[in-house]
Amino acid sequence: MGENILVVKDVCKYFPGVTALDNVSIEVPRGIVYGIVGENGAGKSTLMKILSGVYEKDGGTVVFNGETIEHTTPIQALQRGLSIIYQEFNLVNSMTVGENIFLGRFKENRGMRGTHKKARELLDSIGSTINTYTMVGDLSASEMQMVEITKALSFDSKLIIMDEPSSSLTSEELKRLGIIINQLRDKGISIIYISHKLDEIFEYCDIVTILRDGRVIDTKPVGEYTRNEMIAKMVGRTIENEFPPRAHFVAEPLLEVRNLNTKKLKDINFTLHRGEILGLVGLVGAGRTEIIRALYGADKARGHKIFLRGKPVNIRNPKQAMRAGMGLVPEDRKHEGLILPFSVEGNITMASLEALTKYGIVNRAAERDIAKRQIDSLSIKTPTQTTKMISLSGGNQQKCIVGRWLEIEPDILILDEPTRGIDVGAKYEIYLLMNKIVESGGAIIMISSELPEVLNMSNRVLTICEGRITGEFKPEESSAEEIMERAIG
Amino acid sequence: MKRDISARFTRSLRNNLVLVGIIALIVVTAIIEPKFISSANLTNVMRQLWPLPFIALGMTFVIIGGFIDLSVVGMISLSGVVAASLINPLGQVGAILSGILLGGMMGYLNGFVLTTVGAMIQAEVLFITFGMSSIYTAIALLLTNAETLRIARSTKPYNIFTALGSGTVGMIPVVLIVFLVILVIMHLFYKKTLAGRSISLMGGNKEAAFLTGYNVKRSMRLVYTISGIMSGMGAVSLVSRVTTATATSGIGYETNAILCVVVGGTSLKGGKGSVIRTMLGVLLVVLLGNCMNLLGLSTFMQTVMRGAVLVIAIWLDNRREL
Amino acid sequence: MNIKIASQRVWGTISKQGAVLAILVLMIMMLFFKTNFYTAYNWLDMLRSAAILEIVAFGVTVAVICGGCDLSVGGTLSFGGIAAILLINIGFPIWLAIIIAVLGGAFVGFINGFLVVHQKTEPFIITLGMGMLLKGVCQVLTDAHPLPSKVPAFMEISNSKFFASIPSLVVYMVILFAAFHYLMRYTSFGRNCYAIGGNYEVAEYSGIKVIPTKWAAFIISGATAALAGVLLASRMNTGSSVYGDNTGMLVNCGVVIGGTSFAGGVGGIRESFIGLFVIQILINCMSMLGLDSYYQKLFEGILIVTIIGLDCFFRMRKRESV
Amino acid sequence: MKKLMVLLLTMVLVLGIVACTSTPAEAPAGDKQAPAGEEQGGTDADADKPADKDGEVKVAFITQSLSNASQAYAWTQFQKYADDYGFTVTVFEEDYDAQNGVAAIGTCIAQGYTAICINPTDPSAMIPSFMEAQEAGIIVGMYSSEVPEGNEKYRDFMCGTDDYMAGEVAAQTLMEEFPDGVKVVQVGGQSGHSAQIKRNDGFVDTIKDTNITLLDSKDCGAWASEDAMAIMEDFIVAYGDEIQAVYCHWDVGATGCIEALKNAGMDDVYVIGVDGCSVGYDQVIEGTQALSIGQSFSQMTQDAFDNITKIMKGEDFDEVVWTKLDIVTKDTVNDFPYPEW
Repeated sequence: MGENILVVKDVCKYFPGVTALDNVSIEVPRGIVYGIVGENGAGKSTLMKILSGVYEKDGGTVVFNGETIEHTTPIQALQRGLSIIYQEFNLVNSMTVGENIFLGRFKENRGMRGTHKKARELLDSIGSTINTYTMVGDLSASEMQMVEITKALSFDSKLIIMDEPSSSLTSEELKRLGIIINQLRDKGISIIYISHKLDEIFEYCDIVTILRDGRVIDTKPVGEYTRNEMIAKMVGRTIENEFPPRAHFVAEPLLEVRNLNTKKLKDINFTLHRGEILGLVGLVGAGRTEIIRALYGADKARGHKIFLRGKPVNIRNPKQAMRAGMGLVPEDRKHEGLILPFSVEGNITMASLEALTKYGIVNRAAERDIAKRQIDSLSIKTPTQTTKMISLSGGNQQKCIVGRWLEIEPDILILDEPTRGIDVGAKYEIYLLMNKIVESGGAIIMISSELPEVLNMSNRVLTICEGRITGEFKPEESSAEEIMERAIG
Repeated sequence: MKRDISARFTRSLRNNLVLVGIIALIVVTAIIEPKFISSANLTNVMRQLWPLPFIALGMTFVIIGGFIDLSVVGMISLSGVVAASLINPLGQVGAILSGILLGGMMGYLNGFVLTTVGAMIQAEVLFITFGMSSIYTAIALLLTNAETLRIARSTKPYNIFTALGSGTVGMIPVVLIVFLVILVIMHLFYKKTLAGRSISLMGGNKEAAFLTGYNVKRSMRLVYTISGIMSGMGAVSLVSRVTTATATSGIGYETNAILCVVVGGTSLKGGKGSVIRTMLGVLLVVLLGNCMNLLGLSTFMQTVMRGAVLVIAIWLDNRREL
Repeated sequence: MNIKIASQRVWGTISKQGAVLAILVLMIMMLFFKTNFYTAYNWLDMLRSAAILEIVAFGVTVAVICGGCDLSVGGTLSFGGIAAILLINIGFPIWLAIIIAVLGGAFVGFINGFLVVHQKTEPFIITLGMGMLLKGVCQVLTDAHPLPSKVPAFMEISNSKFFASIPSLVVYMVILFAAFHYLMRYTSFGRNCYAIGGNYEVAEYSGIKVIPTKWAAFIISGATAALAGVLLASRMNTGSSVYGDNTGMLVNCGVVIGGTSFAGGVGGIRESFIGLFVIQILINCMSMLGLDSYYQKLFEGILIVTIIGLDCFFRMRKRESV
Repeated sequence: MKKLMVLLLTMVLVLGIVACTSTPAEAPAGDKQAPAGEEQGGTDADADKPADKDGEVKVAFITQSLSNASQAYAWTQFQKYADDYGFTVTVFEEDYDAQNGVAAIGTCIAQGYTAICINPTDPSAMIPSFMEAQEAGIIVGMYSSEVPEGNEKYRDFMCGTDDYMAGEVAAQTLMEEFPDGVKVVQVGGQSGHSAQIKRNDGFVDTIKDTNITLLDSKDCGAWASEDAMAIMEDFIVAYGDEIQAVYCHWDVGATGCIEALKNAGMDDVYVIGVDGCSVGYDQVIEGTQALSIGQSFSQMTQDAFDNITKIMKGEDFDEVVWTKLDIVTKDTVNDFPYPEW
């Protein structure tokens, strides 16, 4: 037992309708870099949140440094020596580096001067030259990461978990991170390294676990894996009847986007055909949502041209986009899609009120029919039409939003993470819906972090990496690994 | 089955707490002070009610839209002063209309400033409308040099003006009839028209409304224009009742209006709310004031009571689940 | 702290803050007018009349940095003064009366804290309501009459002069400025406040006792406002419910003008001092030039709308720049 | 970018201030003291007029608020008589908040004023500032208001009508009018204001153990006729026809009472108001108001200026000057000049 810093046995975690973790067991020895690989939604961050005390586990045991831990709060985990570096750093931008490192523990260092002195020592110990008095807000991404690592060291952590550490680093900064990881390993500190980027996994990690759909697929020393084997295990889900047969209604080009450029996006050009499902694949933060928000007029992008059925069309805001026949199911359901205190009916008929108004008066009766029709056709499980949206399940809420757009029969429907946090049953219904839309002559742009979903539903796939389109594939003809390769870049 | 009835009863009770409050208040005060339900006192209450309902009506729309409007103080003063001083040049009907029109223009200016500056959260809106209010009050002070304008001094006839304020048709004050007409119009506007619905959608979730094609900035300007028009009408009704207009006549109406709206049951979070319930709030607040007057409590005790009721109402409103 | 960082930060604050620029320009303007603006007496008098608002601003800044705000300080200010004088007039020793008055202010802060922090209510309107309630309480306590203090020694506190020329109020202000600056910059309580305002979740996860700290911030805000009220009452030798009238709004606006934003975690005592001083220097310039108070109210409104408007405008531009 | 915008803002602000000070002040309430360059009023040539060190006698008139019509009229009198005495006069307003009065005195000291005539919202709050003004050698005169007893040494002189006397006169005329007793209600001015307290005490002390019964008395929140009207309406509800007479502390308030009485259809009520302003005169002429007790502000201003000139010349002067009251009734209304305020 001595040589394992962390033993996780049969840990489970259930969210309404979704099994996030299903009997996960891992053992992390001391002083090694332990890689965890898996797609979005495979359960990686849920596991980390349980270890750090943000979530409660629903079953199984966690033994850290020989001590079984029942339930813990973030600060207790830190004090025990287990610290986490999240993808978007947990730092206070308006405070100095020294203060961030010793946040909440100023008394121990007898005031600010002691704090900054200690911070200086720790920063020197990992060879960083950052001044402890600079504001964290003014630091670069890699400097912020240094601060997070130093913060972990300030708790003399025995285990540091890094969630997607390389997502915002340049290759040169990545090398420096590698050096530091090796230094930590030599000091006997073990590191859990979570990442998509396989070449980092191969370079730094000693043992690697592959997670998929909340289950551990395989745990082996990194040497015994081949790259393709790892990707296959990450991606290769046996596709029983999880997806309906792909729809084949691709017809003439409908929408064309020419040289879309913003701070984040670099000359995006693509066309969308009538009856086609176009999938956008890429890592988190690659710029997929930015593309559709610029297209839809939600963000103020300039200088790009949009052609609808060949004719140039001017889309400056969502209203013009809707006039041009577009609809958007946003990524963040709670903040951008739903009005939780409102009734199911109110949420469904939101987009089609304008069509129902004559001389400025909204036709209430027609509104009720619309809501009823959508609830029946999408089989939304809700006690009455006027129950509040907040009391519905995730799947039903999503169906309401999709129903909101189906009502105005858009030519182009943009779906941003349509099935995130939804149970498998509801997912299947949404897939059927998508096919029905495409069948009746509409077109769909779909963004999803679940590779199998995109590959099985789309007629064509574009891979996006760091704001650029890096590849175009036909899912039938190319393998998941090929596409994944381009998406990772 | 029994548990279900009691659940529905408590829920309906909680929803129209205001109605219960009003009835309880009337019963209790009638017992203690029989003069309370005498016709003289009721007409007195009817008369002292104004211009609060107008301002509360305007404020309801602003709060349903998810914002707040502290500039009513300045708008009431300036519209009232302008209306009173324009009786001579424009005649009384022209004066009344110009007062209301000026209110609307000031409301639109508020909306315009807030949208161009891109004020979204409660803090920004609160302070900018407070700033606009002191600007309008200052202009009113400059125009009248802080003197009291009396309608009686104007040469042109002003009978319609005063009739609007204190005239009565049978037992019912004229201004009440005018107000009820406006109340019905605004209620229908809110419930039935697209513009009305877009205000409540904006209040519910600004980003969702924007993404479903609603022009949030236009709704914001509309809401503040309504508040301006209502302040104009309130100012005219106040001036016609008191036959004088001063540059400080609007003081205190903004907190009272918010009190009526929140006590009525419209949530400060925006989205849900109703104009009718605010009127019940107005009735409760005024009856509370009147009953305390008759019980001999000093006017200052009323301010304490109003402050306490406002704080408790906001606290309960915040705890009420969505 | 090495020189490069220090100079960088000083220049950062100046450039970020319109307030400092506003002061410089006003001072340059006054060069052209033959007024006694640049006399020692005028500057000391300006500092003294700014002292009360500055002390209140110190307390409010603590609450704003924690991500809240406190519009009830106007009511607490007059309440503190009245409470002190009431106690002194019935024979309490002066120091005991002052302590009890400050504890009264702390209790008001405690209630504010309970409503805003523990019950998680939106702080703006509820502290506005609390301010109204306190004004009512003050009016009831003094029956809206000014309450003269019967003990002449009480007047000495604020009207005495140190080293024959520096008014005592200015000295108290400087002492409190130093104390609050130290509290917010060098003590763990202060840094925790910045952390809570900057990023509530991170503060909570790092083991900072979030609820008690933010609650304490409101208690400090209430206590400081009451202390300022006592000093004001001593300066005026009377307590009156009129003194705190639009103090709440003015101080909170001044704090924002200084650069402490409502998002929390930004700004500080220094910034708020400058913010309040802008308002004071504006008032002083205008009264020096013989402008009557209507113009002062007009320019106060314009100042608030433009500076807070600019603040929102730049935040919107940052939000929408793609 | 932000710095540029802020610079722009402050320039606009500065231009705004400069613009309104240099424009020739055409504001109706008479001109304000223009900045130094533009001399105001008569030339300063005649030697005997005592002048301040830079040849200018600056007198400040500090009042509760010019929205109170009597104060606005007093200010016009200050300007009218300023030339005869060679004074330059400025007005400062308190807006019913003593803090502004203190700030005004501070500015006067800073600007080196010769004398201050003050009608404060709250005299006891001014005492510390009076001390400071006297230290700076400024003449402090109370105008139609008095400091609390025992503090007389903090002001040089006091001239004004005795509000207490106004209350007495109101009570006496009631006794003459209704020899066999009358029921009266009192609508007080802004509660806590020195004029309100004295006009109430004068009235109540005089009618004690006489056949005049005071049904009820209530004060207003401010000198606004709207408040007086609301109180009168409550009195009518409470007492109805028992009310035979109304004693209102100021004519503009009497307008509110008359309005309330008219709405209630009670028109034979004996209404008394104080101030003797144009509103009071109109209502006496219309007959809706029986008596208006006038204070003559022009006389009061001349008394004040006389005292200031005597003090500057070092002659002895009487500390307290009572200005006589005008009793304006239906038959004596044309003995008095029609007031301009």
